[in-house]
Amino acid sequence: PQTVAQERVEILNVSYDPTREFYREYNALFAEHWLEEADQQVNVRQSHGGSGSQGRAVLDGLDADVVTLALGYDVDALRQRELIPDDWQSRLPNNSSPYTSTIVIVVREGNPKNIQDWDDLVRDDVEVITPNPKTSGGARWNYLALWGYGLDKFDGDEERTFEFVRQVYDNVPVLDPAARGATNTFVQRRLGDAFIAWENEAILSVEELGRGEYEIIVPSLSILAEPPVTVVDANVERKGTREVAEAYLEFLYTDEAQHLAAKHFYRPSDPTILAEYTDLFPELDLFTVDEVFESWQNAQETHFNDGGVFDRILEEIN
Amino acid sequence: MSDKLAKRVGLSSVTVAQAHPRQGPAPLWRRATEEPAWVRVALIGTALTFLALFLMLPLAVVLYSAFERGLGVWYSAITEPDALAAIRLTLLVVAIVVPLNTLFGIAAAWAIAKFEFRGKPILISLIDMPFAISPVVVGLIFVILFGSQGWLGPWLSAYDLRIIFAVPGIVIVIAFGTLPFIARELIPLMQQQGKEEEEASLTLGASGWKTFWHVTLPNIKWGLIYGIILCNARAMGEFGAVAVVSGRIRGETNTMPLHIEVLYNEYMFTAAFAVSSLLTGLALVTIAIKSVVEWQEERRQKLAEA
Amino acid sequence: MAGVAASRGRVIPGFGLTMGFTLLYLGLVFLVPVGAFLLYTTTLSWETFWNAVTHRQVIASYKLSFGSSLIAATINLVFGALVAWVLVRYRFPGKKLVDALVDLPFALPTAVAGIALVTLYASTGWVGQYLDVFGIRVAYTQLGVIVALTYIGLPFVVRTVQPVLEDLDAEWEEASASLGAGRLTTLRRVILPALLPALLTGYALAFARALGEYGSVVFISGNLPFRTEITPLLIVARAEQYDYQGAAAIGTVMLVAAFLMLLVINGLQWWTSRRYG
Amino acid sequence: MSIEIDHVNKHFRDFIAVDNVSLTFREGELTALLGPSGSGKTTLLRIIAGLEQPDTGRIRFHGEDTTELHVSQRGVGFVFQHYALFKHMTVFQNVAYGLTVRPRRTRPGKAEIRDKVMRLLELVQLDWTAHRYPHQLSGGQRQRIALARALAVEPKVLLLDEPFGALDAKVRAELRRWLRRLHDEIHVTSVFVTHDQEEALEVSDRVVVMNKGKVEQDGSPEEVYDNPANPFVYQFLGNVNRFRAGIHAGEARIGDIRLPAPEFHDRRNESGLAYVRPHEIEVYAEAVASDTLPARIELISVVGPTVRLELRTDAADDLVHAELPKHRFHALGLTQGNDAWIRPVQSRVFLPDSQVSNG
Amino acid sequence: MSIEIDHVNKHFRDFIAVDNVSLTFREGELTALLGPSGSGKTTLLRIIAGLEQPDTGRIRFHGEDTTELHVSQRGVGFVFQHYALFKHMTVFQNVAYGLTVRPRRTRPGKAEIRDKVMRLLELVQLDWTAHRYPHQLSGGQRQRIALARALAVEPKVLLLDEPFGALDAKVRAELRRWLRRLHDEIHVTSVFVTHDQEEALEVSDRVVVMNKGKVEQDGSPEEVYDNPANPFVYQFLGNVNRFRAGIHAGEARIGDIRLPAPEFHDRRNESGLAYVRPHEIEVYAEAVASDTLPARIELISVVGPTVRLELRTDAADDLVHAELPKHRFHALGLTQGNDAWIRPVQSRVFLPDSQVSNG
Ligand SMILES: Nc1ncnc2c1ncn2[C@@H]1O[C@H](COP(=O)(O)OP(=O)(O)OP(=O)(O)O)[C@@H](O)[C@H]1O
Ligand SMILES: Nc1ncnc2c1ncn2[C@@H]1O[C@H](COP(=O)(O)OP(=O)(O)OP(=O)(O)O)[C@@H](O)[C@H]1O
Ligand SMILES: [Mg+2]
Ligand SMILES: [Mg+2]
Repeated sequence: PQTVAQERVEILNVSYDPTREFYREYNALFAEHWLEEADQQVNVRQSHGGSGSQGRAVLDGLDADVVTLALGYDVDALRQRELIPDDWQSRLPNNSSPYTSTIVIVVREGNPKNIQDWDDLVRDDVEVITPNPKTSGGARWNYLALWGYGLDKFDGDEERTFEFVRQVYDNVPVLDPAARGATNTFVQRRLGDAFIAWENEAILSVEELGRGEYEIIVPSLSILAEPPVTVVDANVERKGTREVAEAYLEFLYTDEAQHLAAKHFYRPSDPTILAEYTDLFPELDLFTVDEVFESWQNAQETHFNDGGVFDRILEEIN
Repeated sequence: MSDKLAKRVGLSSVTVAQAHPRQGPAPLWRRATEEPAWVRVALIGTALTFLALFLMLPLAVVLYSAFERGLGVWYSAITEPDALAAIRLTLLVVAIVVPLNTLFGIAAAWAIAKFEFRGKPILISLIDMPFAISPVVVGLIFVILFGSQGWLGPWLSAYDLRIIFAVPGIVIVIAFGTLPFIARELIPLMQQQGKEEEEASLTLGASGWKTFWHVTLPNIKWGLIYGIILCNARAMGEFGAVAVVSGRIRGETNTMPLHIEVLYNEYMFTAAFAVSSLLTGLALVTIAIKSVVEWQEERRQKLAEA
Repeated sequence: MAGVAASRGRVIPGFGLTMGFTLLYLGLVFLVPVGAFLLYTTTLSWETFWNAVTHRQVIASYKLSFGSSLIAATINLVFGALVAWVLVRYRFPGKKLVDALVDLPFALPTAVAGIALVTLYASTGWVGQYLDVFGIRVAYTQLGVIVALTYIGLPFVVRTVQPVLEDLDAEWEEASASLGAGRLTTLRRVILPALLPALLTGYALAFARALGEYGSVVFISGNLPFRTEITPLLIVARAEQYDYQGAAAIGTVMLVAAFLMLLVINGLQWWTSRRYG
Repeated sequence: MSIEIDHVNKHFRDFIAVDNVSLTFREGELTALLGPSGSGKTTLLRIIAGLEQPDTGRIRFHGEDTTELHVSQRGVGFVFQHYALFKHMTVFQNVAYGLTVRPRRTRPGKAEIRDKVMRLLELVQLDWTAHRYPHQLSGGQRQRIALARALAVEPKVLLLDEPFGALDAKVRAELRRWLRRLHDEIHVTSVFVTHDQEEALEVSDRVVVMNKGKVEQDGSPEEVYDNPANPFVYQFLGNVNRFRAGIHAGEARIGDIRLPAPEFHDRRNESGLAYVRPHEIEVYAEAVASDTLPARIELISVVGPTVRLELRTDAADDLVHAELPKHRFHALGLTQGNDAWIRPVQSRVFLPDSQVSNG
Repeated sequence: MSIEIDHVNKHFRDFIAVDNVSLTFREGELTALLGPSGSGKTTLLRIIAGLEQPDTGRIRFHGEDTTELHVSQRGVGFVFQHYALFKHMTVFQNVAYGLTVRPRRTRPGKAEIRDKVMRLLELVQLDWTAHRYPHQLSGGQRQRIALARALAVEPKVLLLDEPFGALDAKVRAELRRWLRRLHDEIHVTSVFVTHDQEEALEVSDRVVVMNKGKVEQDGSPEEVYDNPANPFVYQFLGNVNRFRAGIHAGEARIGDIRLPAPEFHDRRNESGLAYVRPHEIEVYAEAVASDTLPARIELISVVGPTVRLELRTDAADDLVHAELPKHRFHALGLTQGNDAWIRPVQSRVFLPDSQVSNG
């Protein structure tokens, strides 16, 4: 018989849409761990939504103990409001990203349009599905992957890169507000020939939604998506939950949790564990945001803010 | 018509004859308020086609998709803990909002129908307004007001009061969105009924409360029920505004429409439609009750005329 | 409302109580928040406000939103009037059921409606696949937006016209017929003018509701900026980007548009009742 | 244009509204359709207009069968009880309506319509209201506009459904005289419905009394008043007293009073009911003659120049109403509660089987 | 219980509905408030009941100031024009209502209420309708139930707003006699509003004539009819003819006709208007005397026992209406269009400055 817990503690993890399945299992795992370690029952409440709107909700007072969002920019917004310290990203290993992913292309069975790499997405006969980078965090990774590939291909020529990305977005018939909506558009509505997605989403949709109906095309070069996690200091201070919240995030880096991430198709940040899943996660050249765009702040300001590059692309298309 | 008038009115008898030309065989008699049969059939056909495309097919989609994989799947979808939590929350919100809006509707209708005061049209217009405001804007309004960066945010957090991302926020946006329903139903009804019966009750020595209970309430009963039903349905189905202020905490601040979106985004389409079918079922029950209500009313009317 | 102060000796009791509660509730739930919101907008500089609401993309979304809402409301005007007419004037099997179903868009959550509509009208959908044969694409085009807006606005016209039509005295039509008018002439010159105030109200309500609709539209519109992106979605997008000022500015435009719409209807109604008694 | 109604029947569900009615309305006459509520007057009028279809029977206008003709082709002017003026049109537009809706080739020119409408408005003495809307007019004025509108299309037949039903007593009395004069001027065949016997008697050339869907009597106002065909008509045309009477050899006997009843000259010792109008009863303060009936004054009311009495007597089951000029009554010196003697001076006798129904 | 109205004023926005009215209604009397539409009758009645608050002035019941008393405390019975019966209650429940809503300590027991209600229903002769709903009754029956309901609380004062306004002429005539008898039985101070002068004259002990918010005259029915205070009252109480008249030394002269006008005995050679009722005009087929006025018969209508004539004569601006019994008219042998001679036998003269307004 188990020891009766002395206290109960609740924490709220505000996350983004595709991590639902992963955190459901992880929360159970952590609760077990915490009971053993601290003799305390922990109840992790989950909130999922678009990464941006989740970040906004925390800013507006959703009392998250930890946030596990899709991109550093959304977390960084909390810093600007002094909910977390400036050095938040260095508090945990690997830029505070316990798991990573990358951006790949999903095509229909047999790859009828013969899409091999990003280049093929500019072809006139290809319809591309990707969500709107303005509203979807995931979509910003998609965009940055394209941009990084362009820079690489055109040797840093911004003009030609712009033209390349513009051509891709010109092939987009539907710009869903969120990543999951885009998946539904591609899968349920059978719209588009190529679907730009996170690797974990891509594998999931191939596995869950139509085994054998889709294929994943791994491009030659892509971006290393690093969804960051952090404790929301202002909230844990107020609620007195810092201890458990920090433990919650640290536990993400344990072997157990890393395996669980892989099970949900996220690339474990621990290279040795990642190596165990090579058939699931093929090797490819990856660049990070900081490498190409200096920082998320910078990428956001240049590309996604009002009047940024993406707005120019939209204006040129129309 | 006599020549005398024809002269006075100034038309020759030739035009008089032309006024009602009769050519060919006499047409079949038709009621003055009726169209020829083929027009009737065409109009009914057009209307039904339109309704089929816009009303019945969506309904069919929801029901079909909900039961596509059998009753078992449907049942487990709606008894899954998160779904149950969403249902509970929705019921809780409705249990708060509907009585409040009912009180408001009755009070507003009473004040407007039984009294004269300046600015009455303005008040009626104001009550109409929430109909026209985008749910998204409603959500935004409350975030700006109660969010921690909002005007009342610091004050609220100083007292550790949670409004948005908690049940009160959901209650308030739904109350906002469904504010006019009952009032709109009652105001014209009570205006039309006037105040004679109330005055009669007062002359007979009854107090205000007794007058309300014994005279007014029975008279507005059916309109009130219909208003409550519609308000209830709208409150349960509100999505846009709730999405902005709910915080989407699983099992806690997800109402049924939000839960449906969650399920849909988790690729659990059947489950999403199963929960939708509950709301649809509610809509259908609503409609059934409303029909009964109207039928009752009609019968009363008939009896009254008899 | 200066006249609210209770004048001496109202005979029916409860004015203070009911008016007090009405104003309190209306104030708490509606007036104060909306007032605060408008006040918030006034804290923006004129330039910020003007730039936010005249951004090219926003203008494009106005065109789509107002245009589609107008078209949808117009469709509802025509078909809603037709449905009301058929429901009031004719007898056919299933009439009660059809009548009851008209309220469905009020009751069904908008998101569910959006999903159901896209299931129907996507080019792989129940209806869409047949339309696709003729090259008509509904989902992810402006047509899709119009379909969704038509769906949600349908009850307004039907439910405002229906009671008026029911109350419309047969004597007017009979008078018209006895004066030699044909059915079409009677419709045009007697029935339509009598229905006009109700039609206008229904039209305006359907329009105002369509303008603000979000839940059902995002599923069926392609959400492409400049092309199929509605204004409420832009408001959401602005908010997601932590740009509350922009969101509030556009929101204010929508709010004012809706208010104006209601003002116009009430004005028109006041005018017609003045004129025709 | 004469109107012939030939064995017309009409029922609503299981209710017979018009029961085998045959009537002829003569050219240029003003006929009143008189009857209690629900007697089928409106239904009959609407059948003539073509607003209802008879179940069986024919309608002929000037000999020509119009039963199947649509209302818009019949050329009838119909004036509705509640006027049915078009609210959104001015008075001018209302009156002009029938002309402006004609097909182009028979439609008069603008100026012609204008002239004609203005002349009609003058006819009803309301030309100064041309630019008003109906709601700006009084009830009586609306009624006259409705009439002008009906006349604008030069109908062959004018049908009026309780034309003054919705008006005040005073306006009503004025308008009905006005209608009479108007009719004398334009002489179009007219039928009007009323349930007010005074109106029917005062205005019309001819009165048709209906009850329960049937025609009870059809004749000139005087004929109908003086020689009611049956107790129903008698009672319907005014206040009436019923005395128990013995019938014997052409005489009715109420107590010792003998009144002539020549139509019963061959009856002996039967019992019947004598119908007597209030003003046909003489009242005495003393038993001036042997053949007066003793009575007791229960109520006196002075209504302008007339005094109305209610008296109780053994010869009648109900209170007896008597009416006499005020000066005559004052000469009698009677007050409430006094004994008095009464004598019917005239009566109409019916056998009990033709009893008055509760119309 | 007497009712005293003391300098009461009431306006709605800028419209003066009741204009400085002072009146006393005496204990046990049945008073009629008579006046044209909009003259403020209903408003005055509602002020008495406490349903409206006067702007200034006091209301006293039996000397006690009740102006500030709430309607539910005044103990008045109010009968509304459209009855205002509670639709969802049976007749029994309607009548019992006033008793069942009393606070517990003064509320009679169930059985007592039952008895009382049934007695009242018997009084209005409708005990057999106890379990019906109002919509199952005819208008006249509803009216009587409304009365029973008002009486159930044993009001000190009974107020009736056009109690018969919504009824058929026939039912109306019956009910008003019934009301008179009922009042004689229960003798509660009663005020009823009407705009029908016949109703006022026939039913009431006293008539108050109102116009434009003011009391024009206040007196017994005969007083008001025989001695109208001014042209308005004269005209309002019945059809009237106006002749141009010269006034000289207590006489009015219409042509050569001299009629007494003693109230003007000190006037010389002034001109005025002589008001004459139709039945006060004698009609001759020949100029039997020198002082008859020549006229022309424009319209004859026979209404039951009476004949109404419209005549044109130089002595009056409008058509002159005359009324005479049918047998007298027939004896004259006149027909439409004939010349005739008329003579007013009685008149009331007013100076032109007290002209009849267009009431
Ligand atoms: N459309 C209808 N459907 C069913 N019953 C009807 C209809 N029209 C008339 N009736 C019935 O037919 C009977 C005669 O009606 P009608 O209107 O002709 O009477 P009326 O003599 O004009 O009475 P009133 O004086 O009340 O107008 C009434 O009992 C009425 O209820
Ligand atoms: N609540 C009110 N608001 C404004 N004006 C009113 C109100 N009640 C009555 N009036 C006005 O006061 C005047 C007198 O009205 P009142 O109802 O007393 O007349 P009335 O003599 O009863 O007339 P009727 O015979 O038409 O019932 C009318 O001109 C009416 O328009
Ligand atoms: Mg009728
Ligand atoms: Mg009144």
